[in-house]
Amino acid sequence: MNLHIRLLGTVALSLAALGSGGAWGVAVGEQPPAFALPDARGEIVTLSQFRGQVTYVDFWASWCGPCKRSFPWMNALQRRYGEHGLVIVAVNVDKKRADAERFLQQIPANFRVVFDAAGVTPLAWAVGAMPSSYLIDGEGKVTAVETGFFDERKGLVEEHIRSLLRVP
Amino acid sequence: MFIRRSCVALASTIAFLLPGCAAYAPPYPWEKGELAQPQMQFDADALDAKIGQHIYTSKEAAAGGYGVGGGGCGCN
Amino acid sequence: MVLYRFEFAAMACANELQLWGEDEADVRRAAEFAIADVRRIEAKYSRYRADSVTSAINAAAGGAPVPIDAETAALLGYAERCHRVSGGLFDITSGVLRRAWNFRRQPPRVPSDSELAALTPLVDWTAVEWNERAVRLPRAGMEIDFGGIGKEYAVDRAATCCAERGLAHGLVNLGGDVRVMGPQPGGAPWRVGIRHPRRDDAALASVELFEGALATSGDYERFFEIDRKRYCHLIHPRTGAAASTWQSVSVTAPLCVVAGSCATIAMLARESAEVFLASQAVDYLMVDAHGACRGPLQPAS
Amino acid sequence: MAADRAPDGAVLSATSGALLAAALALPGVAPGLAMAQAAPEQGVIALKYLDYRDWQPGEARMRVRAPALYVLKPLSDSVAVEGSLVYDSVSGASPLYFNTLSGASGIGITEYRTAGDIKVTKYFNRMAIGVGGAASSERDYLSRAASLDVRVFSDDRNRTYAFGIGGENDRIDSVNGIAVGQRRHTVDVLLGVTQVLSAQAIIQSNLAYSAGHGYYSDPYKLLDTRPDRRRTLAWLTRYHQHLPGIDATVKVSYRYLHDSFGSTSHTAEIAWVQPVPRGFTVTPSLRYATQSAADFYFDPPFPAGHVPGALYTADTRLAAFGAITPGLKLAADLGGGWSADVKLEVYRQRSSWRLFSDGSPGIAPLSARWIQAGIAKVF
Repeated sequence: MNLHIRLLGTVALSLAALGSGGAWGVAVGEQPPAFALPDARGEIVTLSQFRGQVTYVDFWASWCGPCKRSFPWMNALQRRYGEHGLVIVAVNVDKKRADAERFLQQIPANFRVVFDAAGVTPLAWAVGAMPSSYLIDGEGKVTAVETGFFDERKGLVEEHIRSLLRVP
Repeated sequence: MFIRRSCVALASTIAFLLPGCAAYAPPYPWEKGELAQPQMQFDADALDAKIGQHIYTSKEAAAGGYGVGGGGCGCN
Repeated sequence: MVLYRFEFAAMACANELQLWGEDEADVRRAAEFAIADVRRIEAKYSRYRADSVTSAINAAAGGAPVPIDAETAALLGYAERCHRVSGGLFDITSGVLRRAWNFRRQPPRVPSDSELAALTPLVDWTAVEWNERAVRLPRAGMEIDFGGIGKEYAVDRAATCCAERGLAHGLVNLGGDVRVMGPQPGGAPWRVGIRHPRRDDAALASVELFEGALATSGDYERFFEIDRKRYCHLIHPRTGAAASTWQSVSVTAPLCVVAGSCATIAMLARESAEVFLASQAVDYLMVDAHGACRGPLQPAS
Repeated sequence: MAADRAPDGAVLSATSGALLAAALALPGVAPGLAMAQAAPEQGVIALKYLDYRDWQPGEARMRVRAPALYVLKPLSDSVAVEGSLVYDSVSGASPLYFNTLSGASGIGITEYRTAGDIKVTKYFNRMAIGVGGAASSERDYLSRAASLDVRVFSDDRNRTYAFGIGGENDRIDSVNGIAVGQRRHTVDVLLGVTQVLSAQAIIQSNLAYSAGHGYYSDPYKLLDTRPDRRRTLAWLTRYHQHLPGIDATVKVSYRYLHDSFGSTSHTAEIAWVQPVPRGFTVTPSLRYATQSAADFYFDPPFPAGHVPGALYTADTRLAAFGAITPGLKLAADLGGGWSADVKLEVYRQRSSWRLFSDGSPGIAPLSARWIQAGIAKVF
């Protein structure tokens, strides 16, 4: 029995080492903490309003290098799978809103962007790296956690989204 | 011999420097915006650092501590 | 870009790599690495080899713990997950039932209840003691094998091996377990045929893969028939009964090891198969006992 | 017995994609598991022009003009290459006092130096390995160096350990024929740690040891005779503190250095980086250095009773003095990835500015000023 408890810890640890859900962060299978954050026009966007939809939550900042590469890809995801019901919510964690706005001028987003300058949401989600992304299924459970942004993993994540959306 | 003398000097200097350090509170990943600014990097302007080190090598006895393997010059 | 094909035998299967590349030497090097890794996994985990890790663990059943490396621990960890999400249907200790279900015996016969009852105490993954450094099968006669995940794991490793050497367009096929790395150059998908479960020269359907894997589990791999009833090699770990609800289950998933284990579990899960597959967020094509197809991967005309 | 016997009561988990998450823990099934996280995302190309002059009372001595080029280019997600090239042209003389008047250091001669270095760094998940080479060539001096450095990052990326080893091979062929085919070999070892202390503070401490043997004397200086071994221990600590209220950054550093020539130095620097409106940044800086003289340094006049061949130098670089450098740098963000900067520094060396003890009495105060102007593009 003892042995078994330890082994589950091992699985969790090896997952953390691989960047697929942290040992202390929101993990696959869990329901992530709720949030209610303003978008650029000040309207409140909540995670719960997308219940029933496949949702991709991305934490980003203007100063984060890989985030610059992830935006064009998320734009492409939105174009390809938006009509199939995919929702992308990008949570900005810049302390200064102006920094985020300058980033968005350079690399406009065609998906929802919300702002959390206080960093409450990444703290609640225990975000492990910048950027970090969470793929959430229609039941509100996390099905994948991506820490960092790697070209080599784009295909895998897209395939995962496709399978959740049942897009052949 | 000279190493031992150096170590004594080092130890006394450590004691002198430590109180200057800020409180230790490592940031979360999403709090590293200020650390990402170029002025917070060591040697963000590589040429500036190289030029400065080269000039001081030609003026003073001391050189080194910033890295390994720079090309030398006949200036010392 | 040119498409290079490499055929090779390993794991008692005919296998192939199809790799698009600019430079033949680069492609060949990547293929050699991938094939060497497949052979490494075969040598390490084959239960037919006396010097394999699997054989060492099985030989020590009832005795002392056997030290294992990180890779073996990771595979046991995955097997543990499969056991848990399948409610015990996926059990890497169930191989001992093959002692009763002998598919080579002539004439074939269905094992008796008492034969199976003698073996079922040896089938119990939850009794296996293990951690990240060692494993111990508590009862003499117990066995584990990595069927259902080992070959699929090799497929994923081979694909990763090629991808990490810069080959962005390729396909790995180990005995029908397939993983593709990206679409073909120009963006066209790879077309992968699914074997007809009753006609070994015909395709039942074709699946277009841009990325990810396809694995199939079927009752046609090893079986015998008595009175026109088919008994296949997929054995329920607790009842000792051969799976008979589905002729075959094909699954697409991002990783081959997921597709393979989902297909195996679905074959054993009888009517719960569709619920299970949906819960794993994978797509599938199942052929029921009457030859009718089900699932989101409908056969293309 | 029938195939479908008793109900098995299997309970299937309802966690979506649980197997995929578990499978991703298997080693090597998906790429990107050992990928870089710290590799540079963008390339940089920078050009600088240095104009340097130094003088002693009443005499303009030396002028250096040096264009320099620096390029950093990421080759892939995990590999970056960087290199620099500098071309110095030096006109004028070396220190008047202690020169022989022939040779390369003679008045009115222009000398050239070309130096370049290149370094390739491969980033892994938790570490980076860099391999570099450097060369510098003058009429009378050729230097070649190679280096290997390894950085190991902590899981949270708040701490970095650095290990470096470098080797340098120099060849000296003085124009006056005093040194012909002389060589010098040096090995450098560096251990360092960089620690993020808070969201606004970072500290780095490096310990560097260098051991060299070969020709250390100055062939252009009369009777200059130095040991043929030199070992140096340097301890450098740098600290950067961001001040969010005014968006400024304070950078301080201190370096202790001791070498087997018998010279000990302390160098302290402070810089204040202040962004101001319209994309400008103003950085005033101040550097102070103090050093003790080498064991074999003798103030002029030439010591009586000197045995020919005994260790001796009158090189002011090895004298005891203090030096102060105030500086001012102005940088501008020009938009579109372009930036420009100009920096002025004024250097004054006085024996009376030595800290802890007296300076060498016989050296004339040396002054220098340099201006560097640069432009850079991020791509």
